[in-house]
Amino acid sequence: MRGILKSMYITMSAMLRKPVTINYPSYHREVPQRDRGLPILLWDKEVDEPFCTGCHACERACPVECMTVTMKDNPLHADEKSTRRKIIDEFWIDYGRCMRCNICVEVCNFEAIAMNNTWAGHELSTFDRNDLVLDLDQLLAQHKQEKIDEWVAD
Amino acid sequence: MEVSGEVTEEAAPAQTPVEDAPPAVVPPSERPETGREREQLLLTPVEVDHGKAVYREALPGILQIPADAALALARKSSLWPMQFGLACCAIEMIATYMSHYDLDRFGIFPQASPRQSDVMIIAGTVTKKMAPAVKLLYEQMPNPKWVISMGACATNGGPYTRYDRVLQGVDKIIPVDVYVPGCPPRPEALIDGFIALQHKIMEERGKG
Amino acid sequence: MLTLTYDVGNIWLDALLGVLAIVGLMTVGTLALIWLERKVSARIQMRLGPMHVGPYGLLQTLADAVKLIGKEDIRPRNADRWIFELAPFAVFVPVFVALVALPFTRDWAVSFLDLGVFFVVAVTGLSFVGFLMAGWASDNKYALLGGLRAAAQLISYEVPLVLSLIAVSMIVGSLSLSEIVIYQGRVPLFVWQPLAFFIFFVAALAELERQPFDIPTAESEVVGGPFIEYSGIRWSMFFLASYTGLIVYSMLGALVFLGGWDWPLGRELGLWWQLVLIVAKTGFLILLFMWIRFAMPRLRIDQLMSYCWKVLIPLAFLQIFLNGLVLVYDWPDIMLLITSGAGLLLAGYVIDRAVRVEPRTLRLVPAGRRAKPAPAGAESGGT
Amino acid sequence: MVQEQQIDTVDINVNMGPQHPSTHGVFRMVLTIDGERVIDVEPHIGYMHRGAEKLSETMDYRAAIGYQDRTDYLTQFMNEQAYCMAVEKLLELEVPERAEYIRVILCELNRISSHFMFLGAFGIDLGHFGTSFTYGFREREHIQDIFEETTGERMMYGYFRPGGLVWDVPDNFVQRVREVLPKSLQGLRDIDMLMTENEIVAARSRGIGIMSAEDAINWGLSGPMLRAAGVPWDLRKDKPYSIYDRFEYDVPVGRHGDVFDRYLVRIEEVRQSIRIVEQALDQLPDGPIMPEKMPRRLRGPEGEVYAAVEGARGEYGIYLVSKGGDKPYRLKMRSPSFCNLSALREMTVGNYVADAVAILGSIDIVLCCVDR
Amino acid sequence: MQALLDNYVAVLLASVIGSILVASALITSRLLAPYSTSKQKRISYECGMLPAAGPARSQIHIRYYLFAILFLIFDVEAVFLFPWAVTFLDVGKAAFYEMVIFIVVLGAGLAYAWKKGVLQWK
Amino acid sequence: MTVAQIIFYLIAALAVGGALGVVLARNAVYAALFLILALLAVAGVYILLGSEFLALVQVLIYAGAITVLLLFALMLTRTTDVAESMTGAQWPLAVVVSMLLGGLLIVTVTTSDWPGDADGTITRILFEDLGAALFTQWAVPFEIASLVLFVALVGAIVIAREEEGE
Amino acid sequence: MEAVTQQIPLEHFLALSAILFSLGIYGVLTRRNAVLILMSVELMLNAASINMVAFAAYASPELFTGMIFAIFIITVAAAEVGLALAIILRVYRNRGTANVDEVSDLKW
Ligand code: SF4
Ligand code: SF4
Ligand code: SF4
Repeated sequence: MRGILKSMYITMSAMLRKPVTINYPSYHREVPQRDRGLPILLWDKEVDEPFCTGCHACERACPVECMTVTMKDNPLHADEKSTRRKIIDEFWIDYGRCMRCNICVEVCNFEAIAMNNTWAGHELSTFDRNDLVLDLDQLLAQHKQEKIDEWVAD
Repeated sequence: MEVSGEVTEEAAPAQTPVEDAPPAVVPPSERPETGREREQLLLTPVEVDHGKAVYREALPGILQIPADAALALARKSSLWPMQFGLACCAIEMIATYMSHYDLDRFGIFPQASPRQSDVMIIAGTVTKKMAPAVKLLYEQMPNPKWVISMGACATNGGPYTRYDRVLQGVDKIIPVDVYVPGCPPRPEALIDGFIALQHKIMEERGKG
Repeated sequence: MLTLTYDVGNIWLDALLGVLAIVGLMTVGTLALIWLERKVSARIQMRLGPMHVGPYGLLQTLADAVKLIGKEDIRPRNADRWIFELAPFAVFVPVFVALVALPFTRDWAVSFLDLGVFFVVAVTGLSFVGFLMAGWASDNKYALLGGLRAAAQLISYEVPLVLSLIAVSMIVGSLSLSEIVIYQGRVPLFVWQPLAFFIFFVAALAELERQPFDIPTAESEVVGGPFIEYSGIRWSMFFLASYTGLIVYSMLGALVFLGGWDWPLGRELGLWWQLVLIVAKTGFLILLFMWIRFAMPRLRIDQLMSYCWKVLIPLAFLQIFLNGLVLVYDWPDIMLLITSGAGLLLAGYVIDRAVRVEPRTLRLVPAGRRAKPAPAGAESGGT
Repeated sequence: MVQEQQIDTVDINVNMGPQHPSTHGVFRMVLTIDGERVIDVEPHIGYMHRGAEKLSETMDYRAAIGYQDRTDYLTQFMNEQAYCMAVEKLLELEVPERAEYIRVILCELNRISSHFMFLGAFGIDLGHFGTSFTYGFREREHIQDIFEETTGERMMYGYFRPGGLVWDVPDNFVQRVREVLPKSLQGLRDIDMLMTENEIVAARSRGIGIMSAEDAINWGLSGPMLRAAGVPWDLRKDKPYSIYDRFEYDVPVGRHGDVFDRYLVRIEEVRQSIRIVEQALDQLPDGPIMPEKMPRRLRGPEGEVYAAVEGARGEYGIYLVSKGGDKPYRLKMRSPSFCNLSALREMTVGNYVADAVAILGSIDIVLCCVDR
Repeated sequence: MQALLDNYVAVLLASVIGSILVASALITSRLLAPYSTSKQKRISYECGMLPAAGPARSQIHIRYYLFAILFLIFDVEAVFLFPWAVTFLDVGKAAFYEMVIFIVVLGAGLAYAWKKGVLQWK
Repeated sequence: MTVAQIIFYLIAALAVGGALGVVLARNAVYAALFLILALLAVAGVYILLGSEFLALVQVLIYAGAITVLLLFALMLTRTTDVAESMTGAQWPLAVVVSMLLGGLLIVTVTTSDWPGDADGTITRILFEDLGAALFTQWAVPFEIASLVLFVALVGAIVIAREEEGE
Repeated sequence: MEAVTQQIPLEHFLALSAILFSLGIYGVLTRRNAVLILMSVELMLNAASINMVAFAAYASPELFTGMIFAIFIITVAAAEVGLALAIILRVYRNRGTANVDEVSDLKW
């Protein structure tokens, strides 16, 4: 009997406490700085070009093989505006497959890729799974618009 | 009358107790021989039949619009998912039902039996052994029904995409309405998926 | 001013109006109760509950209902067509009919039956047929198991329910619900009959198949029991029946034990007060049912059965015997309270003895090894 | 036509799972029941077999961390710990003090969160309408917040690396953990009040699914299952790894070996874990989190190693065979869920259907860990 | 009598209207809900598997029957108790003891069942 | 027609329909459900005869308790699916016999002169009086009923339980 | 006690009872399954009860005999059904059938 009364008591006391629910779509709580959304590419604002040189390191290291990278000669380098000789030509990441393991960020020598730590890195539901394959422009868009709070590992 | 041994033999084919058998009641003689063909059969997509509602033919067009709208509004406000977790994503799915995220706010309330559910959340890896069950469960849901593919595994195999026994995306067997990326997606991402689904229901009202 | 009393004179019309009023009441009541239950459960679990459909989710159940109407209705291949389709009727109609006999206020009930109490238990006792039909027809082992469990549970707990009501009617000397209420003008019967009230409450809990007695529909065992194969609106009929049952039993409890529309404000008060009282008392019992639902795990079938037959039924007989003794020998009224209270205490003691569990302790083993001190540099503290 | 002669056959075969609210994932049992009694159980596994071992062999030592997280997805840190310990043994890496401490803190927090999951799910198995589950998850969520702030992920942390950690913990880590520990205690108290003394819980869970100490050892059980059976075996004490020998804590051991004892053992383990975390927080040193000289690419010598940790479900071990190169030649996981599950039939037969659910729940399996 | 009939007319009407209520809900649903003719859909649910071997409507256990018998006997007893409860004071002590004997006899039945282990749901 | 007449014909139709279902249904469970219908209709007849107590007893015992026994027994003996063995071959004979009997009864009933008013005046029997009579005049049969029930209970337990085979 | 005129002649009730009774006879004669025979017997018992109650109501309302008989009929029917079904179950368990033709000998 006592145990049953105890159960009743604790449920009643929980009822009188404040609910812990976060009212999500109306209230976005802050994501922690280290949040690992999905990977995005960073934009070198000084030179106005991506940091990425298309070195394939991330592509090779990715455990699930969800990236595709091609590189090209950097036109800005020819104009002496940039120190990068090669630059990324096309870059696809399949967000539908990425397991957000952070390996690509760790292997990149140019700090050109980072995990999105905003809500934009999470609210990505789509109706078609091909929409989850993002191309270079889409990958760069977040950082270009300065929506991203940079947190680079190490 | 004697206690006959054939009783069980006669009763058996109708029941098809073999666990790996395709859900379609295929007589044993027509079953494919080799393992590969058999697997193909298991993995054929379901025939989607969204069914027809009588009112769509009977009601005059002018009345259909409010009926559609009312139904769509009700449907989007009361999406009952099936209690069905597969792998790691299931934990995040459960977390979404729980106090901190509380899917019940949107009227999303899990149901144990597919007969009473509207949405199937594929939360996790679908292996080829599991695929027939997923298909059968999908079929057993009453129309109208939707599927949310939660996480990388359900979307296209995710981390396990290189392994042979893992299905390369659940849309190979059942139609998927919303894909939620992530491994696992945050609870908020799942809620976002539900909101997307609600939009889709409103947009697609009156079709089919 | 609301006039619930009418006198049309034509008995068909009269009855029709009454029944229609009950239909409205039941529909609104069920919708509200489902919403309430979701909210209560949410608060107990520190959630918010339905919020986004209508203000505070008030329209949630309405949306659910409309959606269920728009759902396909499936009948399993091997199911028995007629029984499968008629089972919702068999579950719903008895509970609904029971509403007819409940007096909502002094002057208004659809029908004031002389044998009201008897009528309510006799009629609600029929609903096991529906569960059995659903379970048997569905061609599903879980459903069959659930249907049988439901039938066994419903019939077993009907006995203590009936006996506890008999104990009460012994005191009042009538089976009419309004007379029972009027008898309680000063002191409600739960004061005189705590034991009977306890038995009634537990038995009602079991008849309603709510935790801790929700064995027939246990999700983690039989996945919804007899209703497992039902979909769409047909399934919602079972739901409707279950919540109507909640109203019926709570109101019965409020009328018989809590003094109905009479106590403590007296019968001179207006219609509105009577309504307020009855709603408040019914609501109190309903909230109690809900609260228990979310605080208890469920019993096992054998425990459920032995609880009924070995505890509740002997206790109910005891209560009847005690009442008889007090009344026949014309002892003062207070003896009712004393004997029944003593009975309840005895019951509490017996139950407690029976279910008392020794608090268990674990052995805490430091596993022989003492903890080594941390190396010298390690104490220097955190970041 | 079904004939009426089969007089004695009152047994029904019932499938439970793969989709069943109480099988904790895609586990399937075929129960043979007579009335309400279980007279035979046939477990079917393999619905979640997705080749984690094989896939881990195809990638280098660092990338495979992700797959360790996903095997037992409730005790990710412990899996990572076991894997990293194996690789460290193979490569003879020395883990810095600070990294060890952080690992211990995170592992113990992880044990707490995993046990909360169990405590909640156990209530569901006994028939709670979600109340215990929500209480359990409420506390899990607080711990997960810490994990998220530390690692950036809510579930698949990928935070340990052979040799140490990826990053240092954030500045306010200690303070945050100290904030959360009382909350966990409070949540534990809620669940404790809700279930431990409740007579119905006692009636439902005492005396069923009993495993004697010898049986438990013979079946190869480990973790809370074994300890509830009365065997004080805890790898942290009996084969100390990492720095567990520096902390003072007790190993709870049951006396009856039934379902209720398993529940009690887990409740007590949460308390002990909190003790460990507090001690570790006090002692947490400054310093690097990776060895000074880390090779950029990990290449292992030939050899084989086995490293095991005391996971929340029991001994979680990694057996690594290397033939040189940057990938293991063979990787085998000793998963506690699988071994514990093997005793299911032994415990279930002869009980009620409802008990079968509770017994299965008390094993606390994780299907990805069973099938890998 | 007329009052009696009045009251029970409402009961009759309530059962009819209750049935109509259910039926109309079903009909509305038939109009509004989509219908498909998939065969797979109508396989009975068994946790995602095809139903395991053996007929679903198999024999139940004798225990259910024994509980039903107990219920029947005690229900009959309740039927006698109802008029008794209302009238025993008018009839006097004799009625009380009659009922006590009645209950004791049936209580003996319950005790017998108890002793025989019928109440033990094995 | 008065209200009572309408109701009477309605209920009589239900009762006869239910009874027909009981004897004709191919499926034993259907027969049991028809039996419930017939029994409920008979309860209605009792109400028309002015005895609501009896009607409720009918509902509680017959429709509630006895049918649950029948249903359980049907499920226990698994005779539900067996259509052939339900109806024997002598049905023509049975038709003749029962028609003859029914005809005879009805003719007797309609041609005889019964007591009571022709316009159907009945007396409502008060529940309290019934109870009083039961516990005074009928006290002995009442006690015997308890013995009957006791014997039935014990007998049923002995008979049905033995083969559980402890 | 109040007397009411409801314009249903006694014959109507008796006729209803006769119909039910003969249907019961038909069922007993045609059905081979013991449980179903029992159901038909119940029909006949009910017919008898209707008769009694009707006579009581019309002819001798002051005696209650018919009513009380009906109650006892129901009581006895309950006992009878309980026992009969137990026997049927017993036979079924031993003989594997509930068909009366096959159980015509009393020897097991
Ligand atoms: S986060 Fe991991 S899985 Fe995703 S793209 Fe980078 S390396 Fe690949
Ligand atoms: S992101 Fe970094 S590693 Fe990947 S291709 Fe670009 S520069 Fe190379
Ligand atoms: S997507 Fe990731 S978290 Fe989800 S099931 Fe697959 S591996 Fe697990």
